[in-house]
Amino acid sequence: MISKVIHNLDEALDGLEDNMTVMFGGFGLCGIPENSIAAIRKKGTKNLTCISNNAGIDGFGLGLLLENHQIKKMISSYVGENDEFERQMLSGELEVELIPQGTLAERCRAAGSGIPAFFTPAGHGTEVAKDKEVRVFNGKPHILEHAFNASFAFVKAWKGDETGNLIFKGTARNFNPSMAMAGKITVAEVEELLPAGSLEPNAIHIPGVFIHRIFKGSVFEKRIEQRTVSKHN
Amino acid sequence: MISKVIHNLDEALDGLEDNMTVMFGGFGLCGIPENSIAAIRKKGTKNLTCISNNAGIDGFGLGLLLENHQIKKMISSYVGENDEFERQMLSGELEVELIPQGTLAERCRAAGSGIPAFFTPAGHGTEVAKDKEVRVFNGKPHILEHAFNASFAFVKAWKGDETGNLIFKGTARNFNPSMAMAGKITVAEVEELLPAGSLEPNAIHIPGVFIHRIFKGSVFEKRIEQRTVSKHN
Amino acid sequence: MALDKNGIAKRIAKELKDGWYVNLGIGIPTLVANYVQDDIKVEFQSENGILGMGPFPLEGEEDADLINAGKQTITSLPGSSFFDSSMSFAMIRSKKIQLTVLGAMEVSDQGDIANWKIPGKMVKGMGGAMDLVASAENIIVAMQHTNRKGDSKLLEKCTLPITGLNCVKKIVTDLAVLEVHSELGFVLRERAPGVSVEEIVSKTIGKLFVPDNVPEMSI
Amino acid sequence: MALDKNGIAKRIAKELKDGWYVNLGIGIPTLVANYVQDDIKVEFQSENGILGMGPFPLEGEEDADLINAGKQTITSLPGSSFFDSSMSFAMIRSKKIQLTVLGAMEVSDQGDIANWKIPGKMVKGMGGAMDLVASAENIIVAMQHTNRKGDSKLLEKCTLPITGLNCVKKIVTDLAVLEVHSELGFVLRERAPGVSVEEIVSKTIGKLFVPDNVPEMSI
Repeated sequence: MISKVIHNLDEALDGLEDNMTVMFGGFGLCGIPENSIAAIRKKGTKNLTCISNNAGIDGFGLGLLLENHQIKKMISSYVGENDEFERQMLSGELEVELIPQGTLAERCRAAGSGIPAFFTPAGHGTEVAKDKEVRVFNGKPHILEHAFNASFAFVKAWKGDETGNLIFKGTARNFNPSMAMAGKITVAEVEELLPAGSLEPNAIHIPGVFIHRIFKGSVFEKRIEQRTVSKHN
Repeated sequence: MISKVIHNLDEALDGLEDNMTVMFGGFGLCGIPENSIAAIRKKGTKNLTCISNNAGIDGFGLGLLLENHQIKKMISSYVGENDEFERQMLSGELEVELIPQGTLAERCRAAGSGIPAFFTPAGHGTEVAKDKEVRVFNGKPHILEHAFNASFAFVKAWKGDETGNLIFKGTARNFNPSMAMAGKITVAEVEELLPAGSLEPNAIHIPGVFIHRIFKGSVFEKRIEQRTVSKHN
Repeated sequence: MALDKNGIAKRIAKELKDGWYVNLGIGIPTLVANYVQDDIKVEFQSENGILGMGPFPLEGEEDADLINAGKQTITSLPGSSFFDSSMSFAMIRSKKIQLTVLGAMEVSDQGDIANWKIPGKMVKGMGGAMDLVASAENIIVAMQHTNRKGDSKLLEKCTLPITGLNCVKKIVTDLAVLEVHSELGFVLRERAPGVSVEEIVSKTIGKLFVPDNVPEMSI
Repeated sequence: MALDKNGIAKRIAKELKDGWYVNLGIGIPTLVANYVQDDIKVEFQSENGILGMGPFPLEGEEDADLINAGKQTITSLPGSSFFDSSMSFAMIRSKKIQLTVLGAMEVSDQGDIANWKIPGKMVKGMGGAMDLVASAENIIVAMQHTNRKGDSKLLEKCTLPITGLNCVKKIVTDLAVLEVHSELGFVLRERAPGVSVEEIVSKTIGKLFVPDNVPEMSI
């Protein structure tokens, strides 16, 4: 019988082609699909349009794809902390579309929910609203935003089971659930991959129906971007 | 300091007035806020517009408010199994608005998400689409649906904590989370009410920010509508 | 001989493919779960909030917090998950459910379906049917070929209020298996054992295309 | 004497009310969490997906899976919850967060705010700021009264690209506390200790209303 569990990364990327639009879960470096990113770098797929809240840092996260010139366009809410990104953007090599973070999340959730478009107040009166339909609800202007359309979504979860059910940990959840719902093909990498029936059905964040391929990541480096600590007394 | 935990049902219903629009979680008799319904019956609030997937049965669930003539209008997706309901509807005492179940859920979720309107394919070409805006996305017609506007939402959860965090059990979850997000005032009744910090933060279905009042229900009768069983071998 | 309800369910079960997620409506569709072939695995979704629905519980093990969309007590299988209504219809509208099986009062030769309301009778509501038919890419209707008065339920145009337009792909009745094609209308694919093409033709009002060869169903 | 960053944060902390949910932006706003009064309880939300955010972890206890919207390692307090980004902005847009504190490059006397983009400089993006200012009913801006060149940041009209229109309710700067009124523009409510009304007037370009009595802040 068909299994969603894959055992090598070639299988995970099967069908991924140049010029595709691809989603990546994560916020900063937290909860990013490290293993899938490494595999895409190795595969060398080019001209990708990447939907991801951030663009990684030099040498890690999506920074790895940027420095390998695999990304044509970034669709993000915030893209600091990356010299190579800045260089490519200023030189015109890299196209960048900036989107309010909540709108970014909701456009993913909409894609995974069969909602083609929705109204949100975010961005009204700003350049984000340019050429968008404006409509007033309850006396307040809103703009019409559309669901994304992504061929692949790569997400990272804490625990997963063979049927694709996912559980996330802490703030590493972030964009992963909405993007998991949104991908035409969704590939989940997990820290722990368990047999069906191992996860408490009430505790599952994303039901397996949304997940097409799942694998246990071999490495989770989990770099910390801003290590802030309190002093011991 | 302010506490969300309330100790008597009068407090739970404080501010509930005649003619208000009120949401009730539950699917059939599964996961309904039994204790709040009993309290509203006792309080006698009249002319309520009730948003609830179903309308209870004779003598239980919203049937208790129907037989006491407290409901002016039902907004539901399915309303069978209730003689008193049928009598009131056919006699014109009770107004009924039927809405596709997914649209009902999404209009609750939209209300709790600050999304005033969205497009859905459900109901296109049917009487549900009457007087609604139609727009084609990806070659397929969709209709524009609006967020609900409810003064109160009454929901039932399995476990809750003092800060209002909620966890639901099995299919008793149903409409409760979306409605919990949607109420201007949301009242949650729970089977177990625990101190803050007792619930696993990753396992919480609805964060306490959406919950205004919470109490431990004194009785959970949990009637079964259709008892279906398999035979022992 | 015309199929009984279980026969219809058995025939539909043959449409299931390994790895599919399936939503079964109330009535005959529910019976389909009893006839899943051994060599495939399908997961049943119930739109009130479960994936991985199992059979009815053993007597005494009923859980009021665990029901299906027909409000029947059920069980959950290993690998199941629970979720809320908005998530449930999110997966339905975003076409993650590979097959939807539901009953109908009428189907048109354009694939329109009417199954929620009879004017003059107490209206109970559409439940999740309108969401399902509006989004599902693969809808099989399970129904009797004719109504109690003997009138065809396969029409040129539905006379009852519509549940959804141009959505039904296949119909399995007590008499036949038919596909819906945009040009040809109903296409007769299989006959119930012992049922003649003539009987099916005589009981079908909508545009019907009869291929040269219409085999008997194997069930 | 003009307030330092901690002084601004302390003054803003006095605005917090018992039971509020509060979102703090990056920079000065983050410092507000250090000055919550003992007799109230507020819960801090970070839009990347936590309610009940606590202080930075002790050295050696950092968790890469637990950060705030500034990507700093944090802790969670009893009663906290984690959720995904769509849920996080659901609560923001549906006005469940009673107070939003954020920095700004410019504020207009109509309550417009610009804080995300300087033409000609590398644009990093608006993050969650546009969603926050579009929905929050109670926005306090924490900023210096003037920029590094000494020019006022309180203007008639923002010159930089807008983050949101008509949304700022209150501004706490190193020099003053001001409210934004639709008719009167900036209304001077409090002066920093030792700062004169004249100095504030001279450093404010937008329409400024000065009531008869402008007390010194008590911090």
